[in-house]
Amino acid sequence: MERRDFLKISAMAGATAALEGCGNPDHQLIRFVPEEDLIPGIATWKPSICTLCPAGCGLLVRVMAGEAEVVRNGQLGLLKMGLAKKLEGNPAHPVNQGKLCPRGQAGLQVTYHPDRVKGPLVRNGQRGSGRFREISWEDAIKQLVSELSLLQASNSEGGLAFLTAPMRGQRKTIIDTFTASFKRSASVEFAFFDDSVTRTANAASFGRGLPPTVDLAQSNYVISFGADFLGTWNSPVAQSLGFGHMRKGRPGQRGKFVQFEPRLSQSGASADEWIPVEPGAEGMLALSLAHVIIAEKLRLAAAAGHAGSLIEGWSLGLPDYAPEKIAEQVGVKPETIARIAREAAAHAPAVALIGDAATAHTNGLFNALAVNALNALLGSVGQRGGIRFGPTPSAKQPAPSFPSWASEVSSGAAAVSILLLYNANPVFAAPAEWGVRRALDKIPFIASFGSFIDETSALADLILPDHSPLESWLDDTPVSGSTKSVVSVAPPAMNPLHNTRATPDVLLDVAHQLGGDCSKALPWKTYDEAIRASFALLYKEKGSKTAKDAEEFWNKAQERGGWWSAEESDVAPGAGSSAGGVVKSAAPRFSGDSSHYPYHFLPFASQLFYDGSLSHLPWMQETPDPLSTVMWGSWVEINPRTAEKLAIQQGDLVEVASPQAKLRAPALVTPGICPDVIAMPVGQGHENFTRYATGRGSNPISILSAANVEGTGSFAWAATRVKVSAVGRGKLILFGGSLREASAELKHR
Amino acid sequence: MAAKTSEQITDDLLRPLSGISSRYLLWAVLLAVVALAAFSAFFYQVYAGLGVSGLRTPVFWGFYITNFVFWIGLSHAGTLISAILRLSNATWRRPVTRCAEVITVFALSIGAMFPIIHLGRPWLAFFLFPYPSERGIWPNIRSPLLWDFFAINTYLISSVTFLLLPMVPDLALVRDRATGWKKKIYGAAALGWIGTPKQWHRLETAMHIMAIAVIPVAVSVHSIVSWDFAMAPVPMWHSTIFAPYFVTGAIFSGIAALVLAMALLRKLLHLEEYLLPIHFQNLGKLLLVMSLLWFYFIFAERLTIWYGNEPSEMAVFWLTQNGSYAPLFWAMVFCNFLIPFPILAIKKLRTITGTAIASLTVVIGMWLERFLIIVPSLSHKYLPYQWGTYRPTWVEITITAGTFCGMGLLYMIFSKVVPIISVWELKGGIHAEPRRLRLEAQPDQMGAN
Amino acid sequence: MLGSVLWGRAWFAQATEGSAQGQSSGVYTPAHPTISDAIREFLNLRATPVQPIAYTHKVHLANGMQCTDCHVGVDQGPDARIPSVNFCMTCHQVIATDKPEIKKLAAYRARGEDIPWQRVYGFPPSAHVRFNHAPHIRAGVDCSVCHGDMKQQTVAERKVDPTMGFCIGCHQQRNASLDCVTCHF
Amino acid sequence: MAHRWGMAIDLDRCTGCEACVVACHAENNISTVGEDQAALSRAKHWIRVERYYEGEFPNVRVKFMPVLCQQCDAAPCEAVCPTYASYHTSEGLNGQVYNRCIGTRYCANACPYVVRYFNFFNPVWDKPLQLQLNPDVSVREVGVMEKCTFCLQRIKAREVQAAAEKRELKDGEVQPACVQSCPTRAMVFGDLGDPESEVSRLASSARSTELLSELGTRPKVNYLSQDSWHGGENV
Repeated sequence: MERRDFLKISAMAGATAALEGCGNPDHQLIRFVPEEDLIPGIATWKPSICTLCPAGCGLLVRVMAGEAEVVRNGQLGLLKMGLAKKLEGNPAHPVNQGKLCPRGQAGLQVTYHPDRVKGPLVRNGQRGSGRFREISWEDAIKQLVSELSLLQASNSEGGLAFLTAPMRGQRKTIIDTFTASFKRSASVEFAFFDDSVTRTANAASFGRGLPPTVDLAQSNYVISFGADFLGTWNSPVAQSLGFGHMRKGRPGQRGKFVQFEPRLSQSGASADEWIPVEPGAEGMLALSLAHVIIAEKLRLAAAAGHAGSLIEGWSLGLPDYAPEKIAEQVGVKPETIARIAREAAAHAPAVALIGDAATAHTNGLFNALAVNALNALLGSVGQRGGIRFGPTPSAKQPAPSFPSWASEVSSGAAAVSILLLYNANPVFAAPAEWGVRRALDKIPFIASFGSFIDETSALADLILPDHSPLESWLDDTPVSGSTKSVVSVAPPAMNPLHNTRATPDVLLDVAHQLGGDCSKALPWKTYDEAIRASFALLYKEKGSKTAKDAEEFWNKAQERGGWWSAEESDVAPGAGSSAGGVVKSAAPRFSGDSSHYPYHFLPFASQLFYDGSLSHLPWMQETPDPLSTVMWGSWVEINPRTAEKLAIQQGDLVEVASPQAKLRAPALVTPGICPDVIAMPVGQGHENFTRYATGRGSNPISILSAANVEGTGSFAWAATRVKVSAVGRGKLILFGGSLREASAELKHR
Repeated sequence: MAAKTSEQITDDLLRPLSGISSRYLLWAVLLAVVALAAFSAFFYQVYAGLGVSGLRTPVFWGFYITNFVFWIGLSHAGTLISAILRLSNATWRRPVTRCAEVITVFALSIGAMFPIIHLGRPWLAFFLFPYPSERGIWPNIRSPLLWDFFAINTYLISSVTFLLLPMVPDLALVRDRATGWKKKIYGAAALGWIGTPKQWHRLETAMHIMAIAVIPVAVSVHSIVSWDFAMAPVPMWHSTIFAPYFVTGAIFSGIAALVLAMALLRKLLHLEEYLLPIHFQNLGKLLLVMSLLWFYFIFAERLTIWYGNEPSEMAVFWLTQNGSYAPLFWAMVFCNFLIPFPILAIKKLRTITGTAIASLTVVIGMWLERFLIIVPSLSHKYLPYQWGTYRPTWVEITITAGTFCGMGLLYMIFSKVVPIISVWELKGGIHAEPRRLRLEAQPDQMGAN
Repeated sequence: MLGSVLWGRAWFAQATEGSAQGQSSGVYTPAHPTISDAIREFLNLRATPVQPIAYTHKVHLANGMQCTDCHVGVDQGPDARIPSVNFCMTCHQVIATDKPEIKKLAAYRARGEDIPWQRVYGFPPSAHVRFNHAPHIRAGVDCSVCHGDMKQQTVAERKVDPTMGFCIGCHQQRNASLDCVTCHF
Repeated sequence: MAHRWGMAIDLDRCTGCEACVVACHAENNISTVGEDQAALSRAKHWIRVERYYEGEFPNVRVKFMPVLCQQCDAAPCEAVCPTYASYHTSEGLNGQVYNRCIGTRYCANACPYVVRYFNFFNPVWDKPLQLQLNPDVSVREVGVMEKCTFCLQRIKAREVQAAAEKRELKDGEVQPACVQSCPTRAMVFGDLGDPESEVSRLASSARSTELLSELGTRPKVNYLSQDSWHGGENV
């Protein structure tokens, strides 16, 4: 629909409205009595928490009085209420210290999104037909309760499954306890970009099953293996803060940043040296660096301790990883490897990071362990300027892992009678081979708590929409990004716009209606009561210094947006388990043989859409991607040489075919990618995700073949090979006019 | 033609005023329809927003400003030329002057519309008028657009006067022959002209003063138009050569338009005996000179840019030389030089048809020139990240077409109400330039004339 | 193109909250809903607002109430608060409950509705004026300068027309800033 | 005391994350134009992060450069505006008075930085997205030019507040949305008139450059050039 069409419509539609409502009160929307007498034009700042990615940044919400069209008991009217106008980082919060990333900034549009589910819905027609009918909360909850009590009563095979995005804090506690109170139940977490490989590796190497908190600010030399730590990986805002400080925060001292990766990521773009490396060879490269350091006696092999001992041949100085031996496989010049190794050793504190694609190959765990060992060798583990671990206790792996759960259900090995769905969208973000769709079809009853109808929740029989984060109580315990112990909490920043309810409250309500163990296990009446209880405990443990009693402690926490320790309280890493035994060098395996499928296919996290859960926000759609400057669409990145070979021009529509499936997207010819690699951002290609994302671009996940990272349950999403061919002219909307400062036109003259 | 008596001349030249042929009507309607479409397109643009045009970041000026410069350029046909010819007493000018002056008035009015058409909020155009208001805000005199505002208005007023003054005796002539309501109207328009020596004398002096006064005005107008561009720090705009370059281009296109108009009138109004090959010959020579002058200017401009090799300017330079705008650029060079030059230079080819063809290409070429001055520079400013392009939409194209048809229509109508060739001047020409002598000698005769 | 009927409509397409309020369509746009709205705003013609209740400033002020008792925040920020029905009822629970206008008031409250007061002052959005009460009050500008003597008014009337000339005049007298962006941004 | 507001942007810190861009949209009521208009390059980003590749594979380096209105002291946009819609404010900013703007777009042509954006259509928000609109900032209508204002509404608010409290503004008290959000602290905003302010300090540093300084527009945004690693010990 074009702008001017919009215009006409609004002009016409508005005409009637205005003709009625001219200066005469009788013909206007009624106004409801406001809950509070707000003073217009004066802003108040309320703390909140960003829930859009696992980083868990603290927010300050600018709230001002405004008039909203709302429906109250069936009638449309105007209500004067506090409205969130702007999100800022919470300056007091240890993770993001008052700063915020673009995704966080756009959080506002989640609350005001025109396509939010505005009240409870029940399926009305075929499952997946997308036809729903509005019902009252009472009926909705009654239906859910009856389904659940039936399940409790019956002795059938079927159980309860609660499928969520990764959760933390009391939200998780409530969900897990709720689920656990049913026999044959499982609470499953799903996220396309999960950190379980990192967790597993860190558990093995350092006995800390957590993503690391990287102390970039203090570091003098940063080597990143594929981790887009300034964009989306781990805790990007905290890491960006550290990065800025490393670069220019210390007068007279500027750290160096080297990025090894096959495709120039947004972080790689900020590197002092971007060094392309063969996909999956990151581990070997890390060990090669270690080899040089040990061989040249810059560090003792023993210094790596347990982390080193996990690597085969470590004590012998990794003879197989001499630069000249592996240079071919890795695709990096031996002298470069040696130079980087020497520089890193010479400029302590030096730190190595690994993440994203590097841990998403079949040998991802090996890569991670190798980099851990390198870190240990550089003596940066648990040290200033190195990788450190927050005080949060290592979370036990959520069992079962999603892929295995999905395959069990689809194969019928495990029967599920009721699925509760919360903010997870595996139908979009899981490879076809997992048969998620089949699994869901097998499940007789699905209830979703999501705020939006997406590919997965479209399959639900019942939708009980949650408040938006700004409308509800929030609590969170960030696992990385700060070496302090942090417990965030925030009361609602504004009243709900629509007829929604906070999911934890709904669960508690349901639990109490069900009675029995379920009710006993969940003593609290409301979610905030649960949070408050957790803070009472926290006060006993840690808070007694900062507040005179639990009450004050709780109130203070609400005002500040949480409680955090004054001093650093990171936990020194210990020796991890040797359960995995010594790991041998593992080469990555790829689906599709290189003769038919000559190119590696590398999906990557979009700076704006993350894993696709944010592609429904107009701000994210219209903000140009940092590197490609693409707006409102997806693209395929191709090296100029490759493009020339395949006769592909910038903007051509190309077909990318994997052994599993094929997709089409416009080509973007860019120098920042290996000639044998084809890269594509995750996030677009939604079949059903609000007016802004539906049918826009294409979804790289749809052509990935299912492979697991060996030794873990998580998905090796970088292990697919593809072939590429031009099929016509594509629609590539670029904000940037020219890629080059000195234009090509001027160059060759 | 010397054979013709003053009566015959009058008959011939007033013939077009009587009776309207069906062919005439057909054409009039045709042109009117297109002009109307253009008006609709403009109202639609006002309704929906300027976005219905093809303008975009960073090309904020396109067809509209091109047309503006083009039409203002054409307007230099008349007043300037006829003024110069009057002052230089070129006798062959006599049948030409009025056609020329009419072009000026109409082209100028059309051109002056475009700055308003291209506004984002045309209904606020009155902000440009220096009127006292409680706000105590006046227009910004530093802005070349304001200079335009004053220059164009001055030029319009003076060229209208310049057109009307010498029309008076002819209107009187028509009045004397007309009857009924026509007589009344022409009577009013004739301002009670009865041709007394005093009146003749007044007319002559007035024309002399106007002729002298109008030349600097005309020159200033197109210099100022050029400064709309030259004053902005845009690659290949910010140039000292622009003012004379634009004035030259203006006269160039002006003469071309004049030749075209004359050729058409000659055919359509059967003025073969009055618009003679000699006139086309002479205008052709003038056109040839301007063509050479134009080529000299563009060569000088391009050479200095290329030699200076300033990166941001070179980006635009190459864009037009062999980039995406090259086809247009070379088309322009053909139209403005390579085609007209031989036609006009070789005497055998400098026929009526020849000059007409040459003029047509020049008019097209000069439109392209305006476009190529404006768009490529804007699309490739200093920061490559913001480089862009431009495609006109049907709205701009319709409005552009509309103005051309509007011009034609106005001209047709004019030629039906006023003798397109100045009768009394032509008569003055029958006896080789005796009038002024006789004015002093026997004024009464002249009056009787 | 929608045809000649529609061209006129957005002839002066300028911003107006009016189009936002009560606009049944799914979009918010500053475009004028009707041509007449556009022209009226262009010519600065305003319909005199019809107030739902004949509230009398005269009486309240006579009873010794201050402006800021109801219009809280006028000395703190840009806008003055127009109190909600609840606020009025704090007194009129008991005072003058028998009066017809007060009955209306009570009725609103009973229906759970707020009083749909109509705007009297304020600038059209297309004027892009960001007026801020607080600094004016701090500068000791009396309310009556712009609002007339409320002691004499029942429902508020547009006693003075706050045109730009009116503002400028005062700013010049008190040599306050004459910079455009003091008010327009 | 009139302030001389200015900005310093450290290109060695900037990672091109686009946080400033979205923050600006949220703060300044900048409408999204949608796919079709974006394709016609009519998207409005008061601040944009320009990205330039240097070198060919495998020796690629990328330069990020946030570009916003440079608030020039000798601004080409101001002279050419026939109605004073674009003019120099008492605090040296390039003011844009929407109600004076008749849409000649001359200012946008004259601006060498192409940081002025035009409302080709009336902006449109799908309800209830408009509830987010910032009441402190005008909603610009069709035919009006708009651009970065250094978050004038924030400056005004602070100045009014300071005046009320009868005190001077502190350095760093005023922060435009982009500066406030910048995760690497690459942007610093302050009073160039005050030699003590951090922005003045940075502006006078050896790395400080002006964008297109050869044009003599005297911008008030200073870019601290991208640095490179000289073995760790460098200033």
